[in-house]
Amino acid sequence: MNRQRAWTAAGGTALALLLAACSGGSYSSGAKPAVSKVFTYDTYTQVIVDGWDPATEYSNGIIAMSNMYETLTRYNPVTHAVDPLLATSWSHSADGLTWTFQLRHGVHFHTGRLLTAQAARAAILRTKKLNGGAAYIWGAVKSIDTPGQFTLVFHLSYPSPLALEASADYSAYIYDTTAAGTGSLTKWLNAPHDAGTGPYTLQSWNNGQEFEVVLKAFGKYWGGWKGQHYTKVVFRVVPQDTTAAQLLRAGQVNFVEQMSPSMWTSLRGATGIKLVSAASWQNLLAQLNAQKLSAPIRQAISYGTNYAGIIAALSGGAVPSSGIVPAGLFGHFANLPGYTYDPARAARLLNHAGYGPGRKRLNLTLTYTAGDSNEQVVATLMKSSLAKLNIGLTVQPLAWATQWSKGKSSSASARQSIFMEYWWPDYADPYSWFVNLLQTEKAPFFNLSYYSNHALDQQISKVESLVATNPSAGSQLYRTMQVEILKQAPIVFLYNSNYQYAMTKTFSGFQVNPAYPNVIFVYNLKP
Amino acid sequence: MIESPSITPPQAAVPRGATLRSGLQANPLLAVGGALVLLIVLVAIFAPLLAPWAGDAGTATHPFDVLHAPSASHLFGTDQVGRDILSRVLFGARVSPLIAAVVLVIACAVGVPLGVVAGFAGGWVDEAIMRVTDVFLAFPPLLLALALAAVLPASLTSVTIAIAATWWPWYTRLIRGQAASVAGRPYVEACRALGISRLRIIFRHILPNSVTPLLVQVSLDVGGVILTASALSFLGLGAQDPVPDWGLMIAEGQSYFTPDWWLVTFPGLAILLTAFAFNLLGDGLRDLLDPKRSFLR
Amino acid sequence: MTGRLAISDLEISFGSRRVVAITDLLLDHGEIVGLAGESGSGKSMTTLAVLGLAHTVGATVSGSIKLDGQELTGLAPEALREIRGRRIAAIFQSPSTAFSPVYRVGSVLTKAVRLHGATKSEAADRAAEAMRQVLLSPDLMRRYPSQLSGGQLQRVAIAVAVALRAEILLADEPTSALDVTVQAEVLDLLRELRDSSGMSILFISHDLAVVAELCDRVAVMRQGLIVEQGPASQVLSAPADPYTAELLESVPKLASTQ
Amino acid sequence: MLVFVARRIVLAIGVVVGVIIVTFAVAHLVPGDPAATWAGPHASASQVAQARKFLGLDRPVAIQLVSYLGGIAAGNWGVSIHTHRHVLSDILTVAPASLELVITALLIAVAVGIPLGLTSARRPGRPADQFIRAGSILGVSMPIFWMALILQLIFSQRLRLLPAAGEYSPGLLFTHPLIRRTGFPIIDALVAGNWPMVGSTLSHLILPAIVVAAYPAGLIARMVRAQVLDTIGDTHILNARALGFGERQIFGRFAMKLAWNPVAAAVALVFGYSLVNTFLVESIFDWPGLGSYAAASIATLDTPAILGITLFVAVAYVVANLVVDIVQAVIDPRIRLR
Repeated sequence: MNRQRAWTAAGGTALALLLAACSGGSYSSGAKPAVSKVFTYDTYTQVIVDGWDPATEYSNGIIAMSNMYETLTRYNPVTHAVDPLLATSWSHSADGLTWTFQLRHGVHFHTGRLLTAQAARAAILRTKKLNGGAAYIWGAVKSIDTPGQFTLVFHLSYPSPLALEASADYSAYIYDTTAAGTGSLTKWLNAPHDAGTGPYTLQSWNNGQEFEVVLKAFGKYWGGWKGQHYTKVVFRVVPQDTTAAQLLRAGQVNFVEQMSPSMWTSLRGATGIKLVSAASWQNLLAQLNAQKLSAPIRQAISYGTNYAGIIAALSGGAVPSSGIVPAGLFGHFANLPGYTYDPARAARLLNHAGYGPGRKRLNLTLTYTAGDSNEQVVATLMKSSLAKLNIGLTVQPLAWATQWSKGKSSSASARQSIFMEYWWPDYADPYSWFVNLLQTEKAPFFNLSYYSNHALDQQISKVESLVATNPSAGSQLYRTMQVEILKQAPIVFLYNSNYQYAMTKTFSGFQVNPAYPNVIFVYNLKP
Repeated sequence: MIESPSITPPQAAVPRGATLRSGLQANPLLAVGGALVLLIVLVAIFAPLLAPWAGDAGTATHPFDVLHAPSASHLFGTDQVGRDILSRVLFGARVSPLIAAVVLVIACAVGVPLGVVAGFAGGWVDEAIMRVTDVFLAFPPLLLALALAAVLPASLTSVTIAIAATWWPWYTRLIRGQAASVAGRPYVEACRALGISRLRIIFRHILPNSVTPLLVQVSLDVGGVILTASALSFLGLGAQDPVPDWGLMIAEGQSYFTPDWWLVTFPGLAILLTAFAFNLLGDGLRDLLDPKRSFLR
Repeated sequence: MTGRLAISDLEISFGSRRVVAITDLLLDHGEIVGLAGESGSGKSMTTLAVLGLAHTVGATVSGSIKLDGQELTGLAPEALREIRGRRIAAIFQSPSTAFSPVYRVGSVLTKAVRLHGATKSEAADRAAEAMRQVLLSPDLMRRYPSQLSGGQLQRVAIAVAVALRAEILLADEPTSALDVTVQAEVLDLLRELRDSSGMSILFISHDLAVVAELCDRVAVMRQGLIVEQGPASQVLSAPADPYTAELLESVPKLASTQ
Repeated sequence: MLVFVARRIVLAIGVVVGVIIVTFAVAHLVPGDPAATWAGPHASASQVAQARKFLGLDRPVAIQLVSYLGGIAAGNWGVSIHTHRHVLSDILTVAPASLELVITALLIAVAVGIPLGLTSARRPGRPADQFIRAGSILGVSMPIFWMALILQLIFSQRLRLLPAAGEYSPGLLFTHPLIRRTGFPIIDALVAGNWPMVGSTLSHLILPAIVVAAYPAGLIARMVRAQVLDTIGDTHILNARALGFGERQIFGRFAMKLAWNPVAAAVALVFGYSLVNTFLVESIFDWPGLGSYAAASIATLDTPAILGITLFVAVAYVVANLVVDIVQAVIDPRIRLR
């Protein structure tokens, strides 16, 4: 389970979507749409970091790729269920071990090939074999049959919510594995080319340049080009959110996806600009080094953190968390026994351990991802409130790669005491938090609390099967686990992020979908 | 009575060794620079008394008062965690000027002995030292400091080391020139012939002659070091929060500055004023003590 | 007696410090007048005052300097510029620094001629002609100052005055930086110029031997004041002022020339 | 003259070799294991060992240095950890934008600095002189990253007079696309007669160029003033005055002719400084040049890229100094004839 978190880890600054309607654009591929419209997505960092392979992409590439590739199903944030996409219907056996998907007819890959069950099977098997990105979503799949041209049958080794997993934002894309002929598909994809079924196809990629990715409409898209759609999508890299805001005001940028709360607030009332605030499935966590810090000290740190202050300082960018699972997701409970800022109680806990005011000074290090202004604010506030408890917190902003290497260091003494990072799920399910952050790891990977709890491990290993067969029991198990985790305090749940979008009023059809963070399905917008 | 005429051009109306007072009269900018430097030093010393919220220069935060615009209670406004910017700017007078002082002391401690050895020993020793110096001088100062600071862990110590490592060659070159010219003078030759020890010649003759140009150069360099250190902090390679470093304050404030301009404006003014003050002073001292010294070093 | 250049009641000061006070000094047509004195006695300041350039070194001038009866002090800068070079030329002590090191000597020469109203070809002709007059090959005009000897440079300086057809030449220690043989050649050249073109020369020198050899009349300066003036032979053989006598005593060569 | 140029070139090559050695030494100061960084966070021990071998880090330091020198000479400047492309090709892609910015800034600096320096030297000590001197010292005291932010705030955010960022308006990319020939947008647009693009690039260039010009302008004004004052008492200036030349010519021609030389040296110096200053300014103005690349490399700790840029700028600086040495020899016969 590899997860490159460079993207959202640095997600505090600007991520802007630029939408430039423009009549002079040329269009030359398949059926001609009535009007040529350009949609430009403006981001603070490079869109594609790892390459163009839809099987292994595990970074901000999905911003572009989700418009080029499609999945079998797509999560609907309104109904809290999955909708048909490439699959038009599906069903599963009573034991949850056999899943049958009917594929949409008349869908073509950008290579021209027709989407068939065989093609879909080959794509899923390749993704599973490469085992990059979030390929673990196919982890339960034992084998895939194709009894008909458009019928996919999955045989699972344990019950799993496959229709939900098939909507994942990573590693769930269906693509043409024969696109490169006899050559290496990975090489061909990274040239770059694309082999998806989505509404847009790659026009150009200028790595490291401001106008990084340009997509054009795919003429044979199964949804067709009747009605109003953008026909061109441009991904533009603008590192400064002040600049992005300026471009938005000037009407050059039509969508700023993430910026500092004060910047976002300052746009309120600006003519032609619409602000949208929506709960995300992303939360900010401080993983406490359980090998260095005993449970009472971890609890003391949890009591010594000024949650209300953090949320106030981020003025609208953050909402209080309750347990691990953000609101809107299965397994979320609003009334879990959590922590509030209580310095007196924190001091008592520390005193028992020989630290705290008037006792020995406790010196800790905290690492966060450099360049993220929200993390910077939180780190400063934590340092400030912990200082009152005679805890000396050394705050180190590090490039993500450095921060993570330090966390994974084979020498325990080289690791940080507190690791701050964002987490969000790969599909609409809370499992990701538990399995990645809290299950015992021989060598640290994402469990950067280095926390090990045998009973919890056992619960984690059975929770997804339980959810698939007995949802209410599964839900209850999620509650039980969260209560235990809050008691043991290996992680401080700082807040849940709020999306603060700003956009021009020149298009409609925009919908927040927290299952696909920062992705805009441009085809659905009406210019 | 008629005095003897002089057709010395007027720009040299303040000849070398003129009294400080007449120098100040002829060069009001020197007086302004000196006064500003004095002011900055006083602010640095008395920052705890002057700052209305002294704790804000340390770990104190006020999360419910973030990003307040300048007002009577916070003359420069508050930052992203509610700290009083005025207090932090005042305490900042203790950070970069101090870095500059340490950097210049290290640079002199390394550069001056090397320069003396090169100038006094001559021959291949001189050649070797000066070629190494040439290589270091082939980097624009900020560039090498930046490369060094980027590969070292981000801290004030790294910044100090990185800048000092790029600054010493200037002093080696300066002192070498002085030492070589003094070493060639007849009385030094005579001292050598008389068997007077080298160290004694160095301390009695070479170093005293180098004090004035060194002093002028150091005073000219303070502003440059402050700007370099601020630039490195701005790039996140230097001081870390909550150190009230002006460059860091600008870097942090950059995310907020479009609506909340005061986060960036005041720390930047402090850098400008400080660098300006030291440059005025250095420039004036150069005119006064060592008018032939070029700006190009 | 009226002269071409008449200085009277001239006072030159730096602020409140008076450095020169000359009651009267005359330079008649075709005459060579020596202005002698120790260095620092105010001779060079007098030259600058006559050129109207005393202000460039921060000095103020009062009194009267008349050229053919025209008052020069207080004249507008533009009018003065037309007189400078064109009617009153000057050569200075150190020929090696008298020319900008980054210009070819001929370029300064022709530029100066053109400045005073000559066309390009006219200027080139006059410059070459002047070079020949000072016994230099016009080819040398293509050289930079560092490629010419001190004597050659001083001749070029004189050539500038010749080419400009200056009426008055202020020669400020023109031979002091030269060695003896070259010195004699330059003095010959000056004398010849006076004889051929009637140029009046104010010859400034601390060296009474040279003054005696060249000048018709002599004025001796000391601390900004003229202590004695008169025909060269008279002043130098029977000095009235003790300072002149003192100066003469310090010149052993004079005995041999007499 | 030829001997002079040849000697300068040999000296410059020696310095460049030294610069490469210093860069190599800095590369070896990096804490942590570059092989591990290269192999990426998911790498196994054997992958790291493979990366070490691939990067040649398993060989003795002296051998590594020799192969590094050879690699630099052959154009192999290493591969960026961030972009996974050759550092030199990355640098060559972004360098034209920075050169355009720096050269424009230096032209502004010379155009502003020289007249100011001359005006200042005309009446030394007078109010105009003091004012210009204070202004030029203010220029060299400017924290330019701050100046960039403030100018952006005033001229684009508040007054909306100039574009905030970018190299040209993105909309033009579709109506008047820029055909890249030289990599310099203005030149490419001019060559193609693409006037809307020329206007757009120029208006985007103004703010960053002014910011980068602040230091050079201050320095050049001070240089010119000092040099002219140094010359103005010389006999040849007195001589020129005695020949009747006016003050304008005395300063602008005779005195300035001698000041060109140190001004040229100053331009070479500030060329190097300004290239480094783009590291502070370009990311603010979203200018897609060396500085933005450097800032991104620093943010991601992309050591090969950081060292590649360091080397590139240092070599550019050495070359600029070499060019100025030669230009000086052309301007000033004293150097040439030595």
